[in-house]
Amino acid sequence: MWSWVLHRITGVGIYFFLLVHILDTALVRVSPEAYNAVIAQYKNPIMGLGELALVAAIGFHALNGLRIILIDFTGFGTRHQKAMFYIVLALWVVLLLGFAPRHLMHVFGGA
Amino acid sequence: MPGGLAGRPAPLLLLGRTLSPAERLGSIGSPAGSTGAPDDSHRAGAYTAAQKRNPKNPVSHTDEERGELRDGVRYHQFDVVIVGAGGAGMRAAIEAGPKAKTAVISKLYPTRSHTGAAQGGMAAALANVEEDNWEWHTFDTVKGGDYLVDQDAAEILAKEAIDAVIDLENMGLPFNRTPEGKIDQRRFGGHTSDHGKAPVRRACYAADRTGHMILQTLYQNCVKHGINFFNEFYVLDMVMSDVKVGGKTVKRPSGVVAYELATGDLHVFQSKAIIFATGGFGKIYKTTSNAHTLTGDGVGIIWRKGLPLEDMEFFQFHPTGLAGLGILLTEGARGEGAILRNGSGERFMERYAPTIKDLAPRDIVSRCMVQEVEEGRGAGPLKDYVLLDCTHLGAEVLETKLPDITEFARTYLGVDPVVEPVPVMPTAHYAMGGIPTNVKAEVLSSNTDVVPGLYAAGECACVSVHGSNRLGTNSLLDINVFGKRAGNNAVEYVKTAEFIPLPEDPTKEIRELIQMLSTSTGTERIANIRKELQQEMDRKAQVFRTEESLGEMMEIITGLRDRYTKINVQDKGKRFNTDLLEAIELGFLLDLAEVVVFSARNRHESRGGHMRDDFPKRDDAGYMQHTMAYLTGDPHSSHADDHIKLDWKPVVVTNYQPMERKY
Amino acid sequence: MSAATVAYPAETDVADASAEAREDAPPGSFTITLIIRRFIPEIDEEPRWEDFDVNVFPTDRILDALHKIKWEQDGSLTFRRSCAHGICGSDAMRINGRNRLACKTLIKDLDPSKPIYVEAIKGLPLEKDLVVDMEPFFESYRQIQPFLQASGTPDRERHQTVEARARFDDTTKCILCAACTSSCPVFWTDGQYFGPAAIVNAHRFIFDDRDEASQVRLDILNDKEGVWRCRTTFNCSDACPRGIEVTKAIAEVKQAVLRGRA
Amino acid sequence: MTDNAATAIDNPRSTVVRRRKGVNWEKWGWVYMRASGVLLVVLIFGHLFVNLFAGEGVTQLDFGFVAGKWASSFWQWYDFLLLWFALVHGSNGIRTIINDYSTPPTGTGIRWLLTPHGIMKTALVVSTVVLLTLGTLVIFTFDPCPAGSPADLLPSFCSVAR
Ligand SMILES: Cc1cc2nc3c(=O)[nH]c(=O)nc-3n(C[C@H](O)[C@H](O)[C@H](O)COP(=O)(O)OP(=O)(O)OC[C@H]3O[C@@H](n4cnc5c(N)ncnc54)[C@H](O)[C@@H]3O)c2cc1C
Ligand code: HEM
Ligand code: SF4
Ligand code: F3S
Ligand code: FES
Repeated sequence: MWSWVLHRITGVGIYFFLLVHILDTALVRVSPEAYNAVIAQYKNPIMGLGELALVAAIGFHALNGLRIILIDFTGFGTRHQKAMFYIVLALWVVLLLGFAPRHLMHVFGGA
Repeated sequence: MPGGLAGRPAPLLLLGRTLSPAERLGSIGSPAGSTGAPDDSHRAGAYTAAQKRNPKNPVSHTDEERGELRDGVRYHQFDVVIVGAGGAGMRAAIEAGPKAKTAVISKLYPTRSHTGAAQGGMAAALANVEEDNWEWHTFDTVKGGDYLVDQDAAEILAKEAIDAVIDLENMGLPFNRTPEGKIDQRRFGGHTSDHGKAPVRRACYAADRTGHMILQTLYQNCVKHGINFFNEFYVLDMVMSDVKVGGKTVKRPSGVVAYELATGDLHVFQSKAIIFATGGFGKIYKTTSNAHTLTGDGVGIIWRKGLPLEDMEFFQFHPTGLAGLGILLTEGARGEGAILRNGSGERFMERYAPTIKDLAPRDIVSRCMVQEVEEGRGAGPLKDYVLLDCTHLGAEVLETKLPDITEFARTYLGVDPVVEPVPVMPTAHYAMGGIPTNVKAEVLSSNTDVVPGLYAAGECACVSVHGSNRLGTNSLLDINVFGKRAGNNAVEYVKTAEFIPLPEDPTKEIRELIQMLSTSTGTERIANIRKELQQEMDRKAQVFRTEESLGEMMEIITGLRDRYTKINVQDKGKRFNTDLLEAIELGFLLDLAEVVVFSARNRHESRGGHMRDDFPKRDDAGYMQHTMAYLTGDPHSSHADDHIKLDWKPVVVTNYQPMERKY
Repeated sequence: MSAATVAYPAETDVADASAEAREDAPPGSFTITLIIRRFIPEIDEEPRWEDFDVNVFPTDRILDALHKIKWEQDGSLTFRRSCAHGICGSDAMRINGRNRLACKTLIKDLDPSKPIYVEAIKGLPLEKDLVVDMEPFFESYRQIQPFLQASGTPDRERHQTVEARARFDDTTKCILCAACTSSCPVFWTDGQYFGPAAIVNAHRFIFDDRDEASQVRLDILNDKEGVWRCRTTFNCSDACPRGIEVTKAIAEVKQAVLRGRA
Repeated sequence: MTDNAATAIDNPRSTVVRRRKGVNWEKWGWVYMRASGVLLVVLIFGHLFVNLFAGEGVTQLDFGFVAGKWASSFWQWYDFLLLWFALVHGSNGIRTIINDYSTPPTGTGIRWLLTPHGIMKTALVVSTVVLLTLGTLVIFTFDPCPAGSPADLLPSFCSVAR
């Protein structure tokens, strides 16, 4: 149940990001200045956290998506769906632990 | 879901909600103006969400129209009306439905019927695994019933058993299979080869869910045939009309009156033939394997119409019900080697039945258990039960061969049979008696006369194939064989019969009864009277009976009847008024308990399920006869002696003369 | 009390009963609070929550507690029940936010120190208190043609191997209690989805090798409201009182649709 | 031998086979979600890795970075696939969500369009088509060295080429 709720929420979240992301990327066709101005927004700390959230969302959605696919096509998947959900959470934490420090350093550390 | 989110209204998106009828209608495009007050156009006949999905679906809706409304009562006409949708009722419907205009009226959704609780199996001499024949099966049935069985009926039962099982298989029932792919069979108490020589594998089974599979399969086939079901309709009365036969005016059934639970409406079903299949009435006892809804309504209705009831004193007590709860632990447990022990751990059955011990017939084992407890050798803090010890069987056997009872003990008593013995006591299980019928399932109005167009089958009927003690697995067989016969014979009958005109005001009595109950201002709680009845029946008319205990029970019932006139139905509404129906059901329970006790008091012998402490021997000279009880006066106003008359009916003996019952 | 047509037991009546219960409370028993979502169509515009104190034993079932309320305090409390041991499927309800059978839920398995919330199953039209209209549920069941369809009329039983019988054993256990369907968040959204119970019962026939209409059922479920709406949320499997692996059955039906055969 | 009256009767609905004509969107949508999901794992994580993780992470992003990537047709096709798979996957996901929470109206034509369901579905289709077209055009008509732009915003190879 909660895996599904999260999957749905992250799916919608990513979708709306994607809409915006296509539009902002399209600015490269307008002019480098315009693009850079918008892209600069991505680099401020608040957006930095937003990107972290985005990666977190995609990470969860992707890992859980793979779990769903296993459930759909294997008997193993249906039987061990709970365990697989915990594995998804674990992998997700690992993913974030790998990504977050480095990303936050980029955003805040001014490295 | 974590408990934290429990309860109070939650966000719609995630937790959903329950739609009110009006809302639901709104969302699927209801007729205009269905706001505010609930209206019932969404019920039977109106379409549902799923129907909208595929409006052309031809048989999906099985409710006939709502009936023609006259003076607030809805009238229907069917060739055959079947009361009860358990195994017997639906087996009849499968015969009658395709050939005559048929309605099945049931107070429960069909799949809720108690046939679904049966575990063990269904007997038939298929000889799939070892040599067997129907004649041996007949003998076992007669002997098991302590020779009170009508042997012509038992022959039919055993002979038609084979077709009954094959029919079910062909309808889709998933029986367990032998390695060759045939229906598998297992042993069961009292079923032997060659007249008692050795146990035989005769019970066809589907895991330990045979009854469930039968009920589901029969319902599935009713869906297939598009049978008209009227679910959650309580039949409360049978309509009798005056008919002139050969210059004399006699009463004949012309239909039934039903109360629709959802709306509180009364419906009259006029019909040429009526089949009663309303199941047992174990709820006259406190400790019972029967469902809350087994209140014997059908038997009670027949009784109130002045028709006789047969062999009501014979009630089977199954030895191993979970103590205090009555939930059944199948005989199969002892078949696998489980042992009964008393409070001090003694295997007491060795004292009573030295040769077969714990596998003695149900009636004998039950009696011994009660005796142990009464003599102070029970187990537990109150010394009020004995123990079923399965611990030596090992987890393997319990989990694979007896998974259900293992689960029941764990769930309901918190006792794990793998490591501790399970508290058990006899539980009221099966009514051998009921509405007397002949082998065509026609209801008798006397020892010889039948009521034209009236049929009964299943546990509510008494054919009598079970005599004074039913063999395990013979009841699932009974409902199939005689359910089918009832259906077929009813179809034959309606081919030539005419509708009998309904009397002036067919619902008058029921309206008055409901009026009386729902406007009652009494102080008695329905539940208290019922509880007292059940408790006292357990004490005074259960496994052991004496002149004294039965006499006391008569007094108690008279007192309870008096209190019944002062009950208070708290729910005054029309919709789903289960309070009102519990009151009506209690009326039937009181009536039937009285007949049981009255008939028991009159039988001065011990036979099968009827054990008289003061007459411990079977008395073939005096009592090898069926009891026939008739209602002759107003049950509410007078003492039982004034309104019940008892008579005898001879037992049909063909091949087997009574012998002493030794196993 | 309002001027409603349906009378309630007087306040004193209820108080008396619970006082009585405390006085002669048998040893080992204790008082719990049940908070029941009530709806009496003749009076209530909207469902409301009502608290009841009731004396129980740890081994009592929620069904026993409901009975005690109905029998000793308020006769108008309405719910369905029959067998009382988890075999007939009458009394699926939402207990502390989870779909369960009242007759299979023991007090001791809940936390009796906290109030226990009881309400009707969700997604089906509410009729009264804990009773919902089951017709849409059974309608979906009937639509998947839940009966054996086989040609020919054999004299004896049709043969079936032990393995073939085992193929659909799990889904024959269904008691049509609706605990699964009414816990499915997809079903909640609009009630149009066939629902897990219908699919379970289709599975029972699709994988029965005696049946010849598997394809028909697969076609029925290869529908907008069919198997594809299942989002594998597993609420159904968690809710099933018979321990049927419902989501697994649904997955097998999906695969059969993709393969185009059972 | 047996009287199979009950079982001999024709199965009432066995002839009614409900085979719809045309594409079964639900089925193929379902399959697509899974197939694209697997592909997307590769595409998205590759994308995220290169853009947000490798090098200097988010700080490196600017016109020059994009132009540098799209100068290679590998990255052009890569992002093209990403765009299509992700957007169609997402849009189909949103479509099922709309179906879940809003009842399809019974009307047709303009009456269908003016219901919440109709509006949402139309918006979804229009935005998806527009964005797919826009995105594809941007990727393939992209000019990494637009004339008249300040050289410091452009990728280094622009000046070399000039
Ligand atoms: C726990 C248990 C285990 C058993 N195991 C076995 C076994 O292994 N083998 C065996 O052979 N037998 C067994 N039996 C006995 C057997 O199951 C029953 O005797 C048999 O199923 C009764 O079937 P029936 O159709 O007569 O009644 P039921 O299945 O009880 O059906 C009664 C029907 O009547 C309807 N009804 C009742 N009153 C009314 C009314 N007023 N208006 C409308 N409808 C009404 C009900 O809704 C229901 O549909 C067992 C019984 C129990 C209790
Ligand atoms: C990273 C790899 C991804 C994988 C493995 C993946 C997998 C899945 C799967 C299997 C489903 C179907 C769920 C179901 O039917 O129950 C799904 C649904 C969905 N996906 Fe993805 N997805 C991925 C990326 C994305 C992206 C990038 C978006 C946004 C554009 C997205 C948006 C959605 C949406 C909106 C749904 C519908 C959710 C629902 O119906 O509950 N997904 N995804
Ligand atoms: S699958 Fe389980 S939960 Fe669903 S109806 Fe059947 S028994 Fe109940
Ligand atoms: S709860 Fe519903 S979404 Fe699927 S897994 Fe069960 S049917
Ligand atoms: S009462 Fe039968 S399942 Fe609970």
